[in-house]
Amino acid sequence: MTHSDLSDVQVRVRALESALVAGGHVDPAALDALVETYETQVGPHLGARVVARAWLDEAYRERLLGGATAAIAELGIRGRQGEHMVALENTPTVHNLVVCTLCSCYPWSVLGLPPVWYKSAPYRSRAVSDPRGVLADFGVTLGSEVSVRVWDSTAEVRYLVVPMRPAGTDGWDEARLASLVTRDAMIGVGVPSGAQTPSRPGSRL
Amino acid sequence: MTHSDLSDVQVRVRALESALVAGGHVDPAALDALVETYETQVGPHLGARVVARAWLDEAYRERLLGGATAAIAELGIRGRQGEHMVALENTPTVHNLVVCTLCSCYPWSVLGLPPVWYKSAPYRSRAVSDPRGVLADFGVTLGSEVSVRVWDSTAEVRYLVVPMRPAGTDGWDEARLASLVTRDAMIGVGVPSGAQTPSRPGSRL
Amino acid sequence: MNGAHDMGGVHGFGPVVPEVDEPIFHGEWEMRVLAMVLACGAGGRWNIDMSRFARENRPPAEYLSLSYYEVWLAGLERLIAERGKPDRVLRAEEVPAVLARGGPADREPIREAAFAVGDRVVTKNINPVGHTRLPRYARGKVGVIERVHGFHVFPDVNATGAGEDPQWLYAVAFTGEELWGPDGDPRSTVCIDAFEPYLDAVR
Amino acid sequence: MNGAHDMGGVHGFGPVVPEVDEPIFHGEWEMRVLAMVLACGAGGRWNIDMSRFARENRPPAEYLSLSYYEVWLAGLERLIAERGKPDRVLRAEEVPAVLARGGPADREPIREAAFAVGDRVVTKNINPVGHTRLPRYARGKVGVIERVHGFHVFPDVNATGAGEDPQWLYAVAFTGEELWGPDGDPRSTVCIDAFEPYLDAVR
Repeated sequence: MTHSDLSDVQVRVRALESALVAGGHVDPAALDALVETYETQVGPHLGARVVARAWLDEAYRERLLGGATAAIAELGIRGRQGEHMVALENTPTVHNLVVCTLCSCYPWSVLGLPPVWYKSAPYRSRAVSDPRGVLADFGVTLGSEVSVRVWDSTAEVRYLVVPMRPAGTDGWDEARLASLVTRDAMIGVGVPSGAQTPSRPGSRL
Repeated sequence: MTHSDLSDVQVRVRALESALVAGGHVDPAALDALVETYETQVGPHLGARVVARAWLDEAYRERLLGGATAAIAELGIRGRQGEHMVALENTPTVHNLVVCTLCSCYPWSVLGLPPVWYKSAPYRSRAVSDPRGVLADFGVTLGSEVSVRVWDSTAEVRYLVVPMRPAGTDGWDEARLASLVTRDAMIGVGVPSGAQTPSRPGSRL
Repeated sequence: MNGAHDMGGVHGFGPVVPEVDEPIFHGEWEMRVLAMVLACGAGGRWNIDMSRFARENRPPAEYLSLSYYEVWLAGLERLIAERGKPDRVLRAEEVPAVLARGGPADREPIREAAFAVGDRVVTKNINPVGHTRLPRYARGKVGVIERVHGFHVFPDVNATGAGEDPQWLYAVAFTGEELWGPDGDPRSTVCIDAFEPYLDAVR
Repeated sequence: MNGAHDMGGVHGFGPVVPEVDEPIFHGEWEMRVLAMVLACGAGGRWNIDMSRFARENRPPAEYLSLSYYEVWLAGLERLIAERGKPDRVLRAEEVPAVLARGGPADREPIREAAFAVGDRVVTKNINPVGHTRLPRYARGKVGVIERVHGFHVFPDVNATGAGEDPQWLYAVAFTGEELWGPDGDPRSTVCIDAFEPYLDAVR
């Protein structure tokens, strides 16, 4: 995008906001509050807590897999673009990957706003037709024994990937485990950041 | 397209031609001869002769419909993008329409170079899914008794539509008949220019 | 509509290029677009399906040349032009509650679901010029009901303003080979969320 | 490839707008591009299927933003960069004969055609990243053999440089409903020209 184009967009945005505020259609303080929410409050640290809890607490894990929206709400996490959550558990033989080919639906309530690549044409086009190629773009290689399950978010259901717990984390508490859970791992294009070796034999993820 | 963009293209074209000519890879006189051919020699007047002949000469019509490449060559018309011709005859109940959705294949040898609209996304996208809507864009309305046959030129076969002979042309000679046969009628998006009423009852085309 | 937004399986876009240490917004104007879309969306003049259609329903070259928030801006401008500025104003103090509530799409079922987990179904071949959430790559394809999500607002109708017309919603799994033929990954499946009107039973 | 060039059935491009009294070329540069493409095409470094792939194989936003002769120019630049400048020079005096001869694609058949007029066939669901002439809208669809055109060079292979691999070529007719479902025109049919490897018999 050229500089002059960007200026055009900025001018349009300012003109629209001015008109909406001047006409009393929008409360400027509400706009600030909305921005502040997604800049400082909502983000992948929320999903990481959910994943870490599932790793630690077998009963919670079962509730999460059986009804994610309620299980996530137990931790006080809920809201827009997370009204209908489904948790997808990775295993040594199944790897889950989430996309929205039609727009860019994303579980805001647990991951915050999506990164640009998630909204980009390369990801949206290839995640469903060449998921292993997409994973390779992220440096992730799956063994041939691992099948990939791609979830195209074509309705109002939002998906959260529960990655496998890394080996060597026995005895870690929830906060320490959560620190390993990256945003990319919860979309399915990464692995927990501390994962040197898989938690179970036979997997190369 | 902005003026500066156009200049960029012109610069690229000149640079490429200069390099090709300077290296002895292209004969500039050949370029001139190619341009001159398509500007002054090849055009829809050739296809119009074919159609007019078919209207006048039943035996020729049968040869044209049975093997168009050879029948067209009888009139001295042949060549690039016309190596494998098929003639499609419109009737009171069948209207033919030609498109190339994948690029812009077109029967150069009988119609010359294609117009911009034929190569455009609106035509290529809708001719196969909404042919009556495309015809409406050209002001052509078919009666409900007329089925549309769309021919998508996905290989090296090129199609020539033989429109219905207009009423009121009895006794006309070939040149006079040919003057009625428009390029658009031979693509299937128009009707012969002098056509006030159909040649046979029951058709509104 | 069969628009440029319906990208599944399209080639030529190149590799995915993640940005290192990506910020949440790239510029102040993106923040304001996000916030205006949310604030105006709470204004009651349109619903989320109308918003999606306002974004996607544009010439493919335009859609593909705009960034994500530029598409959002263009959609918002169109919604306001066509449906008016919001007359219900979202106040700052309402923001936490409104975001926490979100916009649930599930409704009380008024009939039984036609399909159960494990049923084989075939997606319909529909090509509406209006909004739909059945992507092109998954039309006319045989899959298996993987989950029954519930009874949800039907976007194809809700986007037109003709009401919510809720329908049963399912996750339907397709093999890579079913979707892409010999060019598919035999060790992958793709699940889409499909509304019952998109599906026929496979006997 | 499933590229932006594969436009059949895509929505959003707007109406067809014919230009009144359209000239054959819009500017001198278009003439030179046409002529260079034809002259270099006669140079033997590439074939017409390689040319088509060089034009279509680009990011969708780029393909859609370029005019027809800009796509031709970009394709020619790529062909020269990848395959070199022509070493067989087309001379002006050869032009009439070369254009008259054209480039016939039919070859002497080396086997019988698998299908005859009237046979029902189903197109394969292929999604190659390389060149193909089976459009997306006509994949996995049932049609009827309308004509047997002959035994023609197979573009999918010829575009790769692996030889002409000629195949039987057919016109295959599909109903509007088969292609587009309830959104199709029930009084229209669409014929594509399909090579035998695209087709399976319908029993």
